[in-house]
Amino acid sequence: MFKKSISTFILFLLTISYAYGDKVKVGMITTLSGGGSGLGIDIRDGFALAVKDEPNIEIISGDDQRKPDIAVQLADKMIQSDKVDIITGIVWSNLAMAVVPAVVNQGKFYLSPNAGPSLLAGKKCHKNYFNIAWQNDNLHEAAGGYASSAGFKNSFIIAPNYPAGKDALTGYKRYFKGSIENEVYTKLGQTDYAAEIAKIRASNADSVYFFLPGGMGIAFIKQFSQAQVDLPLVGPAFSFDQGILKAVGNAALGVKNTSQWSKDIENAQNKKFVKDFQSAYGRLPSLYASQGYDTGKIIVSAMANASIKDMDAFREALKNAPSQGFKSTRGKFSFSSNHHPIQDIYVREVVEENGTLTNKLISSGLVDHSNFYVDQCKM
Amino acid sequence: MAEKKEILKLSGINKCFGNVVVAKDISLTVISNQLHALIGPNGAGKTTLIKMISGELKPDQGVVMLLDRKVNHLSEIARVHRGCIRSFQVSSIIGSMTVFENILLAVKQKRSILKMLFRKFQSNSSESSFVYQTLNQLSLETLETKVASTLSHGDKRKLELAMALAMGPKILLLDEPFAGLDQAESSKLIELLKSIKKNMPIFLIEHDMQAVFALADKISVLNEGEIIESGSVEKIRRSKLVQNAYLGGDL
Amino acid sequence: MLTEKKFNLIIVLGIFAFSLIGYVMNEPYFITLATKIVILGIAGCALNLILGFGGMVSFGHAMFFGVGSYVAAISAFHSMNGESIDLIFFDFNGSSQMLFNWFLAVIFSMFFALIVGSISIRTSGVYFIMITLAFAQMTYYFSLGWTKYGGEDGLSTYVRNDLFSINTMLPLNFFIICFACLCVVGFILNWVINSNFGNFLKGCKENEEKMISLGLNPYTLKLTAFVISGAITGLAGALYVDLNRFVSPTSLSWQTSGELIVLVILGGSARLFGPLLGAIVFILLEQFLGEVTENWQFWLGVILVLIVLYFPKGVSGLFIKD
Amino acid sequence: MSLQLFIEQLLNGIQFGFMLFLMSAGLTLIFGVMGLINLAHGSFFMIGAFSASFVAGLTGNFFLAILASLIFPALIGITVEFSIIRKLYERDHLDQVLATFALILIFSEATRYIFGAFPLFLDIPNILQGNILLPGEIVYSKYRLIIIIIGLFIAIGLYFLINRTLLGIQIKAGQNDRQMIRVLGINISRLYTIVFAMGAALAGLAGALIGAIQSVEVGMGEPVLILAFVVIVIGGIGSIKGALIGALLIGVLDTMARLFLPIFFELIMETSQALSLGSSLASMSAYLLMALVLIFRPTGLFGKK
Repeated sequence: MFKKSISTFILFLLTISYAYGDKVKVGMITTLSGGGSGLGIDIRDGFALAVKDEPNIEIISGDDQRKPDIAVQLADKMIQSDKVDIITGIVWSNLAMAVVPAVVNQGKFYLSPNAGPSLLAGKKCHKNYFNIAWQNDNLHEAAGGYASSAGFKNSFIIAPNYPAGKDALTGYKRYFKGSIENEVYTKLGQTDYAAEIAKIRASNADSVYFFLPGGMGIAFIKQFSQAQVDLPLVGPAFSFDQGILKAVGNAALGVKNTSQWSKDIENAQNKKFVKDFQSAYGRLPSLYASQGYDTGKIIVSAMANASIKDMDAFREALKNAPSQGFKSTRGKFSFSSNHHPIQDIYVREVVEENGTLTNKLISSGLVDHSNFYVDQCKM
Repeated sequence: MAEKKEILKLSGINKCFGNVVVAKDISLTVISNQLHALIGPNGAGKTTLIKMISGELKPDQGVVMLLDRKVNHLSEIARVHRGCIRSFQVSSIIGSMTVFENILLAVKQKRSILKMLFRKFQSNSSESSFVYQTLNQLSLETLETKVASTLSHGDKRKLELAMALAMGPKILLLDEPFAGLDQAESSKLIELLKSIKKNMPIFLIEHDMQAVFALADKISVLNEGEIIESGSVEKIRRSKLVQNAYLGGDL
Repeated sequence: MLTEKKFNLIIVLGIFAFSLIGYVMNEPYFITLATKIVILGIAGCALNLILGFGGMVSFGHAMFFGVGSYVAAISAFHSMNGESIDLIFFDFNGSSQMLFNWFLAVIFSMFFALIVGSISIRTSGVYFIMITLAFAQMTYYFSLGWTKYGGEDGLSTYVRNDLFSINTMLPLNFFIICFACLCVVGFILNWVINSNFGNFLKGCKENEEKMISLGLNPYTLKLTAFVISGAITGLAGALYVDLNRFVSPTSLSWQTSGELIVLVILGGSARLFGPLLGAIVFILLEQFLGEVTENWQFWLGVILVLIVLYFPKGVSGLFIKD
Repeated sequence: MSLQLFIEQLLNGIQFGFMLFLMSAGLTLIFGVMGLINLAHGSFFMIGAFSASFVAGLTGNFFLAILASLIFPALIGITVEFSIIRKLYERDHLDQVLATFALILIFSEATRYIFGAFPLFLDIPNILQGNILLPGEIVYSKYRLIIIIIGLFIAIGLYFLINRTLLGIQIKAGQNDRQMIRVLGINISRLYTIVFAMGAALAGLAGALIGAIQSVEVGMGEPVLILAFVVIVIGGIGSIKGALIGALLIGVLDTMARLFLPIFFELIMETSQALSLGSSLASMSAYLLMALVLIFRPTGLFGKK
């Protein structure tokens, strides 16, 4: 009798938990202090906004200080002590390269809200690793495509001397049909580009493509504009994001950049996101915030369709989220076989709207774009 | 008594710093069991000379002979290994260590790096009896466990001398050991050096005339880089040249 | 107040107890923290050999830490992907054996220390600080551009190396391995500073001229100490790779060198194991403050300033009597 | 490559050099006079840029902003000198390193707390936008030319200050012999405060001038700080002349290495490797120069033995 009542009770508990969904613990490892913390804060805030009506999600957040070793230790802590089910939040490729293997090898999910290094899309892909933002090459590929369609024949391309920089220029070249006047790699963290700009001015290029994340990009755009070099500038969205445009100022006006998201993409989900974000935090959302938001919404969607207790089911639910209720702020969104987005990548232009600089969509660069590494991934 | 042997011999030493001549054709010898004192006014080039003997500086010209061998090419350290041991104008001891440890350092100095790494800094019985012997000789035995930086000025000078002695020198180069000592300490040190010089050649640079006259077997007078007079205590006392240049006729 | 011996014993046992508590309470992260403390403590104590006892402030110790890390990681990386390195005489296939990779890390960092030391020790004071920094920065920029091993992305080794048949992925097992290393390193360093060599090194710090007049070559003394310190720091680097299963140029950056110095000063440079206490204080502060406030670095700064101003002998000065 | 381009790059190197000089002059004075290793010097660079950006945003006037970049860092410098730094002069270098490292943390986090995590805006005024045609068909940025001129004026000003004024004599006395200034009856603590504030103001000015063409963000000071240390070590610590020459050397070397090394390596190897190796080596060039200088002159070019 006693035994029976206990098992009924357990059964009862199980039904409840199924009915309401299991609690999911999410570890948010992101950069919250020092340089680049603006990006991490936006991802965290976007994510928090997405899950704020979901009582069964608990967020545990940690500051990785933009150091890979700290990020790995945080991941270990969250998995071992906090017993999280999913980890997300990392901004930088090099940190992702450190953390993702550690997380998936310990049997947890990792959802990337920003970084998408090629290795993790190709040879080192993993069934528990999902990328919600883009594969690192994507925006650069779109830029190359845009440059071709805009009729540029000869580009001067520039990036920092580190793997993501090399991937970026490779991505650009993959879709650019013209010739490359010069390919320049600068010191990571360099903020004075006088020498490079002089080279650009002296060259025969008809367009300039640059990938210089963070402060490097701000410095480059300002100096490029101050030097009054009369060449069209193209870049990825990172250097023209809402948080950064303020610091760049009018120097960015008219520059074309490529992005998978923009605050004026026409869909209900995006409108709601932009409105909610502004009312919750009092600032315009950024690209990073949108990616954090989408990451949160994908988890919410998967939870409605599967229990986190069943890894395989939950993985399927994540993978099928785009067809099972998840609506991305970017509009069309699905996963490729290596768990990276298939999405449209747009071309935007920096414009002034009521005294604030912001981006306006001008065309869709690449439609239903997947990534180059799908075939290298054997899951 | 052993035969008179030339322990240190300088011949024709010349040295310039830019245009300033600090040593001009200096020749002198220190023979066994002799205390040879070098006096001269400030800036005469005394410390430069001692540095050239110890090897810290190289002469522009001239020969430095130690125990009948030319040592010009040898480094300071190599000359120490040949037994040419020097004390400094300012007491040079290891302040954070005890008196015993300071002397032990001097005793242990000959080991190679590898040997030094694999041996504990402890004295074996023969070493400690040697250390105690040195302590007794300089009447430092009561201060054995004191930390060197807490010693009085006079005791620091004695400790430095003890370290030099503990290294088993063939010749001692003393750079103003009496500087800053009071009357009582001075006379104690005079007695001490008197006993040491019985079987140890010493080359002494000193300002304290009283000490020099009490101790020296031979005196050389240096003025503007040149030895203007050399000889016994009596000869120097009487030398007009010396009085004019240095002693101002007071003696 | 404690004697230095008791202090060392309490610190070491304290770290061990901390990880055991983590084990008993099923909080594996405590064990990970303790492991990190042990590893950085090893590096800090090694730095302290030359900094506290030799008077050489190396602002480039991240180089040895990083070289040890990279050597161990590269060996593990090659053993994992089966690619061999052509070394002219033979092909090196990498290794997943901890002992072997430690050995490699120690040899390589010794070699680096020998070269860097033989050049740097000619200078002293601030110039020494800066020339060691210069060499570390060169290796840092080199590693950033070395795309074969990941460049700025770093290099993942995915799993820990093997040691006998121990399951090194279990936090407690790996902690015990590191703890054993700490004990061995502690014994070695303690032996070194109490040897004749160590005492001459102390003499060198106070009075180099006197060491010359004692017939010793301060250059050789200091270089030997520098190489020993570099080798042990390299070992710590190799352990750190196993802790994180990852290495990146960050471990070669000047910030890492700076943090090692901070551990030493925080703990107190006058005591051999001061840096171990420094590591405990620093890592726990980082952890604790980070959980309390987002602006934890501000408060960390305030606490560090207060410690410098009011505990000039470092935290260990509070516990040890002279 | 044309001669014009070469000269333009040379000017760029010189401009970078003068910017480094503004940073290093204060650093070398503070070290020379007080014997203080000030890691927090980079924070004044950042504070200068932030205060300029703040004032420019408030008033829209670039010149007021530059003024602010001198005043605010100096005021903060005085406060810090009074409350913390003063207690460190008698301590050994290690304590100074730890304390000023802690100050970096405090300044950076406080700035982030006040101004937020995103970079701030600071632009050069319209009249300084664009280029100017120098003799010989050389097109050069007006603003960068202004930086060179300001750098020159400050170098000359410092020369007169050190050699022709009472304060300068006191500073020199302090560098040679700290006992001596006591004997001369100089108010040491006031002298120290003045020197510290001066160093902070120069760093702040550099921060604002550079912030206008780069990005005003937390942590912008540290990379410059490390280079400034390289500069003063090459020049010889305590020597303003050394700082100037060291800064110009590093500025020109860094720029030229970035320009020529990739071209050079392309001659002997495949392009992509050459670009990567060339730029890696260019990043190391400043440190390589420092190591070489120290190997041959262990106390820098103009340092005292």
